Amino acid sequence: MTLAYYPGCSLQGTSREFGESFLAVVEALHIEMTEIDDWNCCGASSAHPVSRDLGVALPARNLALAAEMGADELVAPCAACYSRLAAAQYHLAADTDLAARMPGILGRPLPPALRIHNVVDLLALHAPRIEELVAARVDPPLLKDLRVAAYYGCLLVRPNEVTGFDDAEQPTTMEAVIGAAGASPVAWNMAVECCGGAFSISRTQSVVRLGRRIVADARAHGAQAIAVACPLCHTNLDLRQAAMTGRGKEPLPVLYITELVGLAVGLSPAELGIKRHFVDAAPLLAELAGKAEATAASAAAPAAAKERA
Amino acid sequence: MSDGGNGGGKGGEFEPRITAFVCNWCTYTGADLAGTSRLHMASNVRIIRLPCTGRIDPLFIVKAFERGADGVIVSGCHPADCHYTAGNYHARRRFALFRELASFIGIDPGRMTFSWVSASEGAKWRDVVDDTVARVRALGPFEAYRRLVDQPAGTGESYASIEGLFEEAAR
Amino acid sequence: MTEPREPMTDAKDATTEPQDVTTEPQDVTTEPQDVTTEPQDVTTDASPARSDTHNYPETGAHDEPGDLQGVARRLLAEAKIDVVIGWEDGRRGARPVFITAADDADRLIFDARCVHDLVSYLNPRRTQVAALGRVAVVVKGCDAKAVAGLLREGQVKRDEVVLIGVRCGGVLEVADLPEAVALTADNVSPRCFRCDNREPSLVDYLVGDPRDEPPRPPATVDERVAALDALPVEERWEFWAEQFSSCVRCYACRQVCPLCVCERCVADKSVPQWIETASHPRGNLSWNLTRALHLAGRCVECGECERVCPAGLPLTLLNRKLAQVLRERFAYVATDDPEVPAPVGDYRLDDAEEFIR
Amino acid sequence: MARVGVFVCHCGENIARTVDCAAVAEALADHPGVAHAEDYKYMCSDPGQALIKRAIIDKRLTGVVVAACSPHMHEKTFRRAASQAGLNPFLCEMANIREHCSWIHEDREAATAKATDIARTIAEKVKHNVPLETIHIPVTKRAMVIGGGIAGIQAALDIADGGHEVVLVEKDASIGGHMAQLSETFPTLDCSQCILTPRMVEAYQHPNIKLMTWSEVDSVDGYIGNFKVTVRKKARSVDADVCNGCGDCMAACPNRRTPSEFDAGLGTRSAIYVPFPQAVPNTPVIDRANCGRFKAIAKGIKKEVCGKCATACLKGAIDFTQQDELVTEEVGAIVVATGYQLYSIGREQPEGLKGYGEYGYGEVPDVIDGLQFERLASASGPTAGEIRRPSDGKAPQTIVFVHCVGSRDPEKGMSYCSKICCMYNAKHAMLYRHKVHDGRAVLFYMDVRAAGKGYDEFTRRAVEQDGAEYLRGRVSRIYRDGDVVKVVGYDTLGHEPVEIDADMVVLATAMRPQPGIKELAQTLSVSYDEHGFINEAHPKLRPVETNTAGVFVAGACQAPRDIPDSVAMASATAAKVLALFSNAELEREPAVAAVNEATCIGCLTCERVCPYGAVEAKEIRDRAGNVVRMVASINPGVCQGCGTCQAVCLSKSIELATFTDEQIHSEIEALAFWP
Repeated sequence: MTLAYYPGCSLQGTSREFGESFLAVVEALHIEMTEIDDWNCCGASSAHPVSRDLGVALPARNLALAAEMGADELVAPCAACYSRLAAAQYHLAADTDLAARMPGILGRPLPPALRIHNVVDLLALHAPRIEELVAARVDPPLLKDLRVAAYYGCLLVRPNEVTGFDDAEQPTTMEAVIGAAGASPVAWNMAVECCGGAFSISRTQSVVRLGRRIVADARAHGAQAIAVACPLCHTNLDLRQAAMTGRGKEPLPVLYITELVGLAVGLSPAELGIKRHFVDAAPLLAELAGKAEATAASAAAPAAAKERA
Repeated sequence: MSDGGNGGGKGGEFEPRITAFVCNWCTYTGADLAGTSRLHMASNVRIIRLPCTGRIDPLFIVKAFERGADGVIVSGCHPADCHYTAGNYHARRRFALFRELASFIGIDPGRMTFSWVSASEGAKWRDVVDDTVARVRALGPFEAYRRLVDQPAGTGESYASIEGLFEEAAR
Repeated sequence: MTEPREPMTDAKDATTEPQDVTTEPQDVTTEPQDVTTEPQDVTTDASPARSDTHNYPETGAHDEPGDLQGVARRLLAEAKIDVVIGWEDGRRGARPVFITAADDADRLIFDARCVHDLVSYLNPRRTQVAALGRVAVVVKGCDAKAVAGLLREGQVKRDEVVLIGVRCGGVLEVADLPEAVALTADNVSPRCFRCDNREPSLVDYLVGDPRDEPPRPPATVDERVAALDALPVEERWEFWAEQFSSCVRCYACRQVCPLCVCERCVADKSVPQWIETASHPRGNLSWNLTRALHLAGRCVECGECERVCPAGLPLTLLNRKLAQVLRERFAYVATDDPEVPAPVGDYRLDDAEEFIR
Repeated sequence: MARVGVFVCHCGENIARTVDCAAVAEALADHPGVAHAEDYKYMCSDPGQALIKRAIIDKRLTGVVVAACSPHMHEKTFRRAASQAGLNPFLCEMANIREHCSWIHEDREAATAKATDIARTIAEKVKHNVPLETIHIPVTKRAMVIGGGIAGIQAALDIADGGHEVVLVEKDASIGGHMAQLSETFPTLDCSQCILTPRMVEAYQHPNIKLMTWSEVDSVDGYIGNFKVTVRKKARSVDADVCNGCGDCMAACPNRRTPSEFDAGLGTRSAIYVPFPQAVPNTPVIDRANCGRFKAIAKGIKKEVCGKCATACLKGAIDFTQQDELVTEEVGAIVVATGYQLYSIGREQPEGLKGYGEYGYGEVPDVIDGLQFERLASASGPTAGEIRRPSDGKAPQTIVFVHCVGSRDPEKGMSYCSKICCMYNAKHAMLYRHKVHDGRAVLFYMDVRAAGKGYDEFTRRAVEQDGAEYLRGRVSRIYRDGDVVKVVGYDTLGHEPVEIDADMVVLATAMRPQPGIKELAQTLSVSYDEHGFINEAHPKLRPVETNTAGVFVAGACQAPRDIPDSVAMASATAAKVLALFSNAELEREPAVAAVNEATCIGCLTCERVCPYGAVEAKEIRDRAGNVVRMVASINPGVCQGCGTCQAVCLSKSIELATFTDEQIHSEIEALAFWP
């Protein structure tokens, strides 16, 4: 099993912290992977509405490159990249004409089917390792009692026949990862509702309206943070949250799932790029750290007393 | 017995001889329908009626080849249509095994047609017959089997050296 | 993957060794004949703590100290069984032996020369074996699969036979060697490559030390099958026609096969005669094809048919071909778990049928 | 030596046009074992048949081949003729030279050669035919109906009225089934219990009906006309012969909080209970899982706990020591009418189903299913017929009804249409609007399927008179938002997403067969589809028969059915049963398999492949009575003659009469092209 890594553009641009935290977590979990050499744009959002062939060819080239370097699995942390790569593979399998055209377009043979992972299912596969690392920590468990709303958005689970990931209406994988990280996922209603996606700039008001419902529902169900696995979801919920939240209400930090896992296994907020968020997560982290220390102290006190006696 | 076969056709063209093992409820009735509908087809096929494909023993097929058939058709009810509920499911497994083993020992799978033809598929039966006849015609008479059958007993003197073949494969 | 087995069993054996005789269920019920001749035995033996339902230890492997002879000796001495069928050192190499006295248990051996599948002695048609009384048989992993096959088909009852399993590291191609030699790529039986049952689980006792995996033969059985598959169909025919033409219809393959248990073989049925009995290529082809088909889903690939064939026919290739089809199409692999249903006589609604139009 | 007669039919010009019939007869005359061969214009005509009869007698024929049309056309005709001439009918076979030859070929030479081959093949087969006797099976003129819902009651009443005894087996404590739970029925809005309970009482009092409630079928042996059904009478803990149904025990029971199955969990009942006031029989049962006495026993407490019901019962009918009892009933026919259950769509699902967690069913109390709404609307229900929502008892001002929840959804639910939901949703909307006049009833639908007498008018009435708001589209999410239940969906006619703040949501969940249906089907050897519905023998022409002779099917265990359908099917099964019982004995073709016990080794592969359970193990004993070996044994009454057992028998120890190995072998040999 060889795992290829497709970073995509967002992880090096607007969502640097997603890329940083992903790489940090991958290293902490000892996941072996190799970045695809000479990878290109996945075509997300722009290519496939323009030309079907282009929309498939762009991701297909990346798949072919991955296969050529001997990979049989691939991870694309960005949800849009993941969606495009999975869609290309799906269309190539379903449409023989397209599959016949593609080698000519790519100038290379069609790649064999790869197992394509998104970041959530990759982490879920390594959940036992996450649990191990959390359990092995000597310092107090930071995320204990942290209530997190797992927000999937649309691209990870839809269309389900393309991604084949979890259930389109009631997914549970991210909850499992949050659980492995020692935090508590909350039961809420908006896990797969639309965040407004790429309308962030062209129809900001729509995005604010949609996001407001998501944030409000998370808050109503007791969440202290929202976990995401998509750069666009993050941008919408993080960058626009000030407009979504009424006065006097504390904003809800929006954290990448990789950041949560990173915190859980003992990486520092700096290593995970958490400072880059618009909604400052520092107060929440400070609160958690305080609680954890208090718990540790109260647990240690009787033990120490016993020792003295 | 019949002169309708092997090389005996008009103009000396090879006429394949094909034995068909069909179930009573679907394919036999489908072939009846082909007749009622006057669907013309090649005359090379002789049908042996059985209650169900589940009744078909691979030995029937081997025997048919051994006795000079150039091709064999095996046909019954579609899955879930079996008059006896499940005979065709059992037959399907048996046929899969037989077909692959027969091919492994050198019986061209092109000489064997397996099909599901329902009582309403007269036209499909016609196609199965015509396609099989055309395919077997292209493969030619099953001379290899004939040579084997005609070979005098006890001539197998060479304990064939197969190691060469395998050593090649191992490399 | 070659993962060395943990030597944990040894350590455990060392501690349990002194008491294991007492920890074994002590069902020393006497044979039925004894009951009639010596009625007092019954009363002395019938202690209430004892299970009277069957005479043998519970199934499931009790890990025994690596001592085949010791287990056999004890079973015989305690009259739990009447005969142990195993292997011994014969004049010309390893050979099957029937041990009926505890003192003779020392004759038992197990090494790479012990190729014979002794399960064929459990064939209920072998009445002379049954006449010896209660039987224990020494089984390798492949042999244990044969027992599972007989259990599935109701030919053997599990509580009527004791199985002594041996940890196996592969066997030689031949038994006729004065002493065991180390397995090498050139002398190992190719069928042992990637064996999935080197420590049988369907046994009452598991003896012997863990063994290394057998070496890879120069051409594995799968590679041999693939080599034939790669030939054009006409050449496959020529190959097999030539092979079958040398078959003398001695039926040694049938005699030695642990699963060939029919009262009357189809090849011996004369009305109608599906398979010609003369050793003519015509009947030879039907016979060899039918033999393989009748073993589909039953064959355990013990390789005995090919070993005993005086004409040297590569019979295991036919069996392996079918084993491949069974695995690929029906996800069936021969096993020593008798609860796994036989693939022939079974079906799934979604069995592949790409070859059917 | 065989003396076969071959009779070649011209079928007017139908055969003779392309086949030289005289040449065929001539060729066959020279065939070994053929004593007579002739051709004639119409063999099936009276003179033609006379020809055959005369030849049978004059030439002392041992077998007859009629080369003519398909055996499916005239086999019976010619076998009857042979029989009239004193020849065993099973020594007569047909060679199909019309459908399989003359009608499909044009070349006269080739067609004649082929017809000759066909006739020869059958002649060779006939040489190996043996005289067979038609199998006669006695008929036990007594029926069993499994399931005491409306279908089962109707079937039982119709058979009983026909003069035959019926055993009616019901797993619950009372007959009545789901129909007893319904408030009013579409399309007439008549009260369900008012029309059902008289039928229940009639069944109870019918002299020909033996009612076995609180009972389940345990095992079935035998075959058409001769079934032996073992029924498990579950321990009722109440002596039904002594109990007078006064109900004092229920009043005395301290446990009042057990959810009532009859009220679909919306009401409660005591641990000793009758499911509903009009139960038939009106004899309570003790629900041992919820009874303090039995819970204590299960915990191993020796002391006799509670027992208040026993104290209250002046008749002394309570019997805590009752055990399950197995009763064997001999019947000649079985009607399966086990009905349906509603798909419980909550998050937790067995059997690999996905469920619809996003609809909040089971989590949001005011999201209920159709049967629960029936109970809310029913005068005998927990709210006495007032529509009040479960969470707080408030009268809902807006109810959203969702069609097709789990139906017509191959992705997540069932692929089929549950058939009744369009109608009952319309009915629910009406009932609600009749009771809450200013209430809003919104129905999310895919399309309205109202095919049936008065059905479309009924749904129109819901819209036009009762103001039901039909909204075409699907619902994506239902969740609790404070005091309201949010319903998020899409209006596919208005092309916009919609959100409705409802007070209550009613889900029309899919109809599924009862749990345990597959096990019952296997017990009865009848087939079922991927959803577990019992398969009918033919979807059009044999809709109430199953593939096992003597077992019939009625109602919603075959497919989603409404009440009129179920009742019609039930009466149809009764007609089938009564037709069966009108025979003194049954006749069967002797195409059955038999085992050669001398060569059988008892591997019982045949048993595993037999679709009818006709094969069983048989012990062979020596003179001292010891079992020496096992062999397979085939029950000729059950065997249907598929021959699958014969093909899997490695030692060829099974022969199927009419298609023996020898017959097939001789047919293949007859086609031998090589000497």
